[in-house]
Amino acid sequence: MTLILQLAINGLVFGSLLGLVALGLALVFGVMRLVNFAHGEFITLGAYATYLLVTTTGVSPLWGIPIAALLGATIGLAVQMLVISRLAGRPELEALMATYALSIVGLGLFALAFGGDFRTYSAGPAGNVTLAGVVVGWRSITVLVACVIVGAATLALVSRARTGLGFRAVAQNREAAAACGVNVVASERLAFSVSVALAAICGALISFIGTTTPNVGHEWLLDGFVVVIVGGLGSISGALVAALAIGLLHSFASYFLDDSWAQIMTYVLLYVALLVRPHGLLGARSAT
Amino acid sequence: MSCLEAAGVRKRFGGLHAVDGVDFTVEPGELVGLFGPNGAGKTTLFNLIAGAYYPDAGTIRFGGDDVTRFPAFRRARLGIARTFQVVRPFRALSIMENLLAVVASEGALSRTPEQDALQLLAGVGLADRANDPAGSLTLGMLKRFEVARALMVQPRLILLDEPLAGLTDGESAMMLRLIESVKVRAAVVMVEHNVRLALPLCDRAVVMEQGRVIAQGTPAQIRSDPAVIHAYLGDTPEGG
Amino acid sequence: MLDVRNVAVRYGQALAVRGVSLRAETGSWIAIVGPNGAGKTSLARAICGLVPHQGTIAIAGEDISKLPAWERQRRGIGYVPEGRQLFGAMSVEENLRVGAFSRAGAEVRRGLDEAFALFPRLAERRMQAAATLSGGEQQMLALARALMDRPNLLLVDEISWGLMPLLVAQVFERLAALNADGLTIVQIEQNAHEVLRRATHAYVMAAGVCVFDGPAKSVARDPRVLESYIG
Amino acid sequence: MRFAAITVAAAALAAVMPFAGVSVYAGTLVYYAAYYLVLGQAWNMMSGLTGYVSFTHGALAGIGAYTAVLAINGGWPITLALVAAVAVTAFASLVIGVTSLRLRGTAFTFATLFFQELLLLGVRKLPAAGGAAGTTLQEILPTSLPHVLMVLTAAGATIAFALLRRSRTGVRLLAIKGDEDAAAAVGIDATRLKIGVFCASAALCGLAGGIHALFIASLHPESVFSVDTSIVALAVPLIGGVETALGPVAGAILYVGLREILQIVAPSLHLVIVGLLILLVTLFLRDGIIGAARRLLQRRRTYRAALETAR
Amino acid sequence: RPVTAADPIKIGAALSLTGRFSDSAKYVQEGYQLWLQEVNAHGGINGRPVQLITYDDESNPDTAAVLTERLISRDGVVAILGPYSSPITDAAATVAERAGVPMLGTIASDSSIWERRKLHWTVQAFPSSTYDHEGFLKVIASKGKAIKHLAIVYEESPFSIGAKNWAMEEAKKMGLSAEAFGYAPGSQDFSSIVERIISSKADAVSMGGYYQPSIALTRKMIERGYNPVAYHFIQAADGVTKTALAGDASGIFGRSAWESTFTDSASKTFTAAYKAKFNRLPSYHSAAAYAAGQVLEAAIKAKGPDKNGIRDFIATTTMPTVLGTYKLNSKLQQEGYRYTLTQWVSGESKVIRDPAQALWPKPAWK
Ligand SMILES: Nc1ncnc2c1ncn2[C@@H]1O[C@H](COP(=O)(O)OP(=O)(O)OP(=O)(O)O)[C@@H](O)[C@H]1O
Ligand SMILES: Nc1ncnc2c1ncn2[C@@H]1O[C@H](COP(=O)(O)OP(=O)(O)OP(=O)(O)O)[C@@H](O)[C@H]1O
Ligand SMILES: [Mg+2]
Ligand SMILES: [Mg+2]
Repeated sequence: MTLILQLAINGLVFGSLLGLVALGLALVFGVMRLVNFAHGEFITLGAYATYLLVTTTGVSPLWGIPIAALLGATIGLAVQMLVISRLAGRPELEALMATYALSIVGLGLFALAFGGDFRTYSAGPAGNVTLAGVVVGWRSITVLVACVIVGAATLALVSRARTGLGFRAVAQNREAAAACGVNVVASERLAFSVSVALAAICGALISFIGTTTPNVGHEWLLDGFVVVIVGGLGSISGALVAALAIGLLHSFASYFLDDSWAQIMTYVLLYVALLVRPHGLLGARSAT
Repeated sequence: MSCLEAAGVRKRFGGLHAVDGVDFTVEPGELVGLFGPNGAGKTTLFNLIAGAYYPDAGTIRFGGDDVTRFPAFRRARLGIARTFQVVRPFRALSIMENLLAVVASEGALSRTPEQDALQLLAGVGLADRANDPAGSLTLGMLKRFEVARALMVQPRLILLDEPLAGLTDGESAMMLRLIESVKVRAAVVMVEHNVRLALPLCDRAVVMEQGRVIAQGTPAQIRSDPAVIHAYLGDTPEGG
Repeated sequence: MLDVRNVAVRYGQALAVRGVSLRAETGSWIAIVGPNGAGKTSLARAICGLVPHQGTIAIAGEDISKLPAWERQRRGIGYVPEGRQLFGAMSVEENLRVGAFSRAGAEVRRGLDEAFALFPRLAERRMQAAATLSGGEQQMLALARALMDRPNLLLVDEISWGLMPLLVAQVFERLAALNADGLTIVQIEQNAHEVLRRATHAYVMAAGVCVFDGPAKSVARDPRVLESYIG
Repeated sequence: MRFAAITVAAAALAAVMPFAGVSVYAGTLVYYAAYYLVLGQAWNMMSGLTGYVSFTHGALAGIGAYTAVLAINGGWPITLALVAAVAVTAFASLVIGVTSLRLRGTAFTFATLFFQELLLLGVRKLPAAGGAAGTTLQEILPTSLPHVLMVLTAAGATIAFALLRRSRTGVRLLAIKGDEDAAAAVGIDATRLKIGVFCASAALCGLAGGIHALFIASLHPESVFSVDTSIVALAVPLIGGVETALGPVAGAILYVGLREILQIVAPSLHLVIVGLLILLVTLFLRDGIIGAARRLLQRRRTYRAALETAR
Repeated sequence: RPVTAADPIKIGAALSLTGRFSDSAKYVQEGYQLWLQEVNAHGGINGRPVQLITYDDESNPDTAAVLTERLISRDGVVAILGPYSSPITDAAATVAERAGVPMLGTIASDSSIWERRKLHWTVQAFPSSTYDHEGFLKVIASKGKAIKHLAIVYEESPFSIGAKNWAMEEAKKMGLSAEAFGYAPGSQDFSSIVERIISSKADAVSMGGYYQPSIALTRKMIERGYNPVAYHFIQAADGVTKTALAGDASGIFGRSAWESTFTDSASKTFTAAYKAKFNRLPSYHSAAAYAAGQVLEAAIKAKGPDKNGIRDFIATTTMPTVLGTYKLNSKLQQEGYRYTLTQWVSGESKVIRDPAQALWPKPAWK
């Protein structure tokens, strides 16, 4: 029983981080029908920002969360205005390619600025607590709490009737939305920069529990996509539920099988799920 | 043998019976008008005949063959062509390529598809736009284009969903002449809300309401049918 | 109310509208008629700011030609676009709510009630995705959505398209009632007879220019115009 | 016709390079351009025409490569091994095609991306294919064989694409890209066409992969099934111009050439520059380099014509 | 034009200066630079200066193949100093074998490359990763009965699998019950592996994967409050360990090809020279690069810039280098160089020559 609980908690921690990655992806897809391949690089951005903050000023890595969010929002806004805004109404492939190119540029810039070195620090909450035989580290708790707060804040933003409604209208038909008085440009800017801020927050948390390299974000991206697909493209609540489900699945499967079989299983399940329910496990409901 | 025989077809969407047990036959060379209020199930019936949906019940026979479970493209190849109420051109292709993409119905293969296409385009007054991308045409033009594309199939049955929508009276007259000329080769079913212009042309009119056929007969019978006047026409000059 | 001066629209090389001027006094009902490809829709889109254009457009004396589409909408323009342009995956009700995007809660509710009163059919289909509505139902929704924001100026592009005769009559009645309440209407319509009977003033467009304008009654009676542009 | 003649001539020229005393290095560059051209052309055939964006063309080439190496190590003659590579890859594409081509848009793209990942994970667990360690051709063959084969395949693929694009089948594929339901309504069997063209495209990838295995000789799952190759397959036509036969040619030459030049001129910045370039092309040259060149030519022609009439 | 004494002898290297392996590649490059500077300062080899041409292979095997071809056929190098990682070494080896150019696998620890096919021109010039766990097993042996269950964590990559196989075999000989736990490359979450290790009742853990997962695994163990009696991860000697784990690094074993704290005279000279040039302590990558240079230098000195001669020399010679004794077996795998055991003690990574002196057991996590 303790083991089950322990695995469940572990799964939740991993799943919550995954959920945050997916949340940003789903947000941008939901508003702009844009698959953002550069999302991983924005994660990396947050990780390096936090690393630099902690190692140069010596403050707690928790400060990295708001700082990374701010930096992400700003850079996200700039990227939206310079690049993403030009992709509106373009075929999916072109948008895909443009964000992929952005990702290559980002990868190159990080490599140039930091080399391939691992960057890491040891500051931050340490130790653990034991509850009913289940051991949870303070770092994990921090990640979990941060994810829940940030996730809830984002959900509150998009489920606020007007913002969310405007987002969805823009996603469906930009022109008609504009003709209905929705400020299309502002909606898209808001969505993109919030999404990048989310990615940067993820990065801050990842730097805190792992190490930072130029492609740390890249490695989370594919898992993020898995979650977004299972949750139903663009469905935010779907992504969150899927993230937790996959986190738990992964935790249990890699305990009872092994790590790589757990991964194979996740992908096979995903492939089958995609074929059976192309709109995602929960997405079908939101489509009608 | 009838050209088309739909017997007892039904289609539900959730709790809604969009088509609720319709019997519908079309004889070769006949022009049938299909009328009815908005949401009566006319387009849905077209979708069932053309194969975009499969019916929940009932059978559809075309030229004597049971095509109820045939996918849309096979029905097209057998000779059922259609236009869409909301136009659906291949926007990136030129008008000519749009027509060349068509797979003509079996046994109607032409050796000179380009010439056939040009002829059809001339028929709907679009010959001069043959090389423009479909996306640059106005909605009205696209309505006409869709008729040409459907004819390119060399159909034996053609389903026209609101062919006159968006046309001026002059343009409508031209379109109706074209439809009359098609009758020689294929049976025509036409959904139209412009009763004033469309009804006089029909050999027979069928009126649907809430998924059912409520009246059918000659144009004159329909025009004076009280149920039709009540449900559909009203006493407007438009209807009269 | 609306003052359009010398508006031109081009798509790539092609000029779709070549300098059209048009005036609509408050409370008037303007008809724009003309054959396919005349540039009517392009003109309407230019007025709404949905397509880049030259020339000036003023609403209630204010020049709005540099404003983006949503700002123009907030100056009181309601638009029923050609081809409906609904939010396909959203429900009927959500479509209406977007129509009242800049309105507060109570007003939205009142708007919904009015929309459903005008088109009871939509009330029955309240939760259905707009893309799956029948053609006529979509047209109703497009009109209802444009009215949600209580515009001062209503631009309608081919409203009778797809509506059954009974409803066309109803819609014209409704427009007439709104017009009587002071709503300015600019209506593009191929189906010229009804609109020319109702409108105060008519413009006839062909090949991107305005070839004729005058009181609607006189257009309706001018055999030359009818013959060459309307048929 | 003229197009085919020029292609054949260019290919012949490129094919004799190893025997004409041209430096091996230059030959290698031509070889890689040809390899990327085949992949790009295969992608163009499938995704360029139907609009179903595939992220798995690199993995398809990987399947071909693995098949060829395992067959040759198993004592098969090279020709048979290449035939096997084509057959196995085509079969794999049938599996992907039949299962995932009913998905539309982004869902299909992701299905291919995940398929690629699944393949990587699977091959790592497959002892017969060498598992995580990969597999190696026991004998190192001279480069002339893969060089000639690859150049010929590239020329064949280009001509095949040009023919396909001009045929009514090509127009029908483009119609599927435009509107699949409307395509069905005019008698186009979308499912069969899609699977057919995907299969043909995969067969090309399989052949290219098989030939490339002769060239590189050693296969490691991480690199063979890395998404990078799939990206090259898609970037090449995208840079040059999708939907055209010449686009991938321009794209492949530019891609390989630019990479080499940047390696020398800006070794640490070249990744950034390649990324920026792709970005600029997608943002500002929507129909790729060939499209832009055509427009330029067109404009000059109209200008000239205007001058003529003015006179 | 006949070759003159002023013409440099050209040597090539394709390194992963960008991409996944760029961190190590930078140190390798510095090792080469130091060696090159010293050689040329002494008047080159046999009176001719040496020129080193370096390209960036982006950590991509296809790029590495093209670049190796460029080095050989355009730049005309007589020998190649090898790239990083097995896939890339393999790809470059194919080109070198075809052209008949000798290549030293400077930093190629994965000996399976020489297992899979017969290579003639490429040799392994780095300790084989097969022996990654050797030092740790020796400590366990010397500490007697303290350890009963050993957990070996490995990445499903060839080098790590090879090392695991060797260690499992060895542990069996020692009478230990050992269990292996694999993870897929790129794995992000190690909590389940830690749970499995705990359930297996292991008292010693040896992690044979790359650096980043090692830190992730260690952090999970700390969080979970799981304290094995002894803990080893192969890259622990690296200074980053201290930044990442701070006080928790105490007692963690590592294994190293070379350390700047080595006190033999060759190492001392090298360390001093490196410090003078780059103003910081060298890593094992730099030492390995320098050692490869030493071997190549000896080969050219003995045989001149002749490819066949160089290849025969490097394949058969036994010679001292900064890494230790260079010696190959008949498959051209490295047999001479061996890893040294290290351990973090009071904030420093110490070389443990005598297992009896190791800090034992590992202090509990703080
Ligand atoms: N996919 C669907 N899901 C749910 N309801 C649908 C779907 N398609 C059609 N309907 C409903 O079925 C009814 C019949 O629709 P249909 O399109 O056949 O009407 P119609 O007779 O063509 O009307 P119109 O003249 O307005 O075009 C409508 O009320 C419509 O809302
Ligand atoms: N997106 C576009 N790209 C290129 N040309 C276009 C585009 N939209 C419209 N046009 C062209 O502009 C001209 C005017 O089009 P517009 O839609 O304004 O006409 P309209 O009067 O509304 O016609 P209809 O009565 O058919 O709706 C037409 O010749 C059309 O082909
Ligand atoms: Mg209909
Ligand atoms: Mg129009």
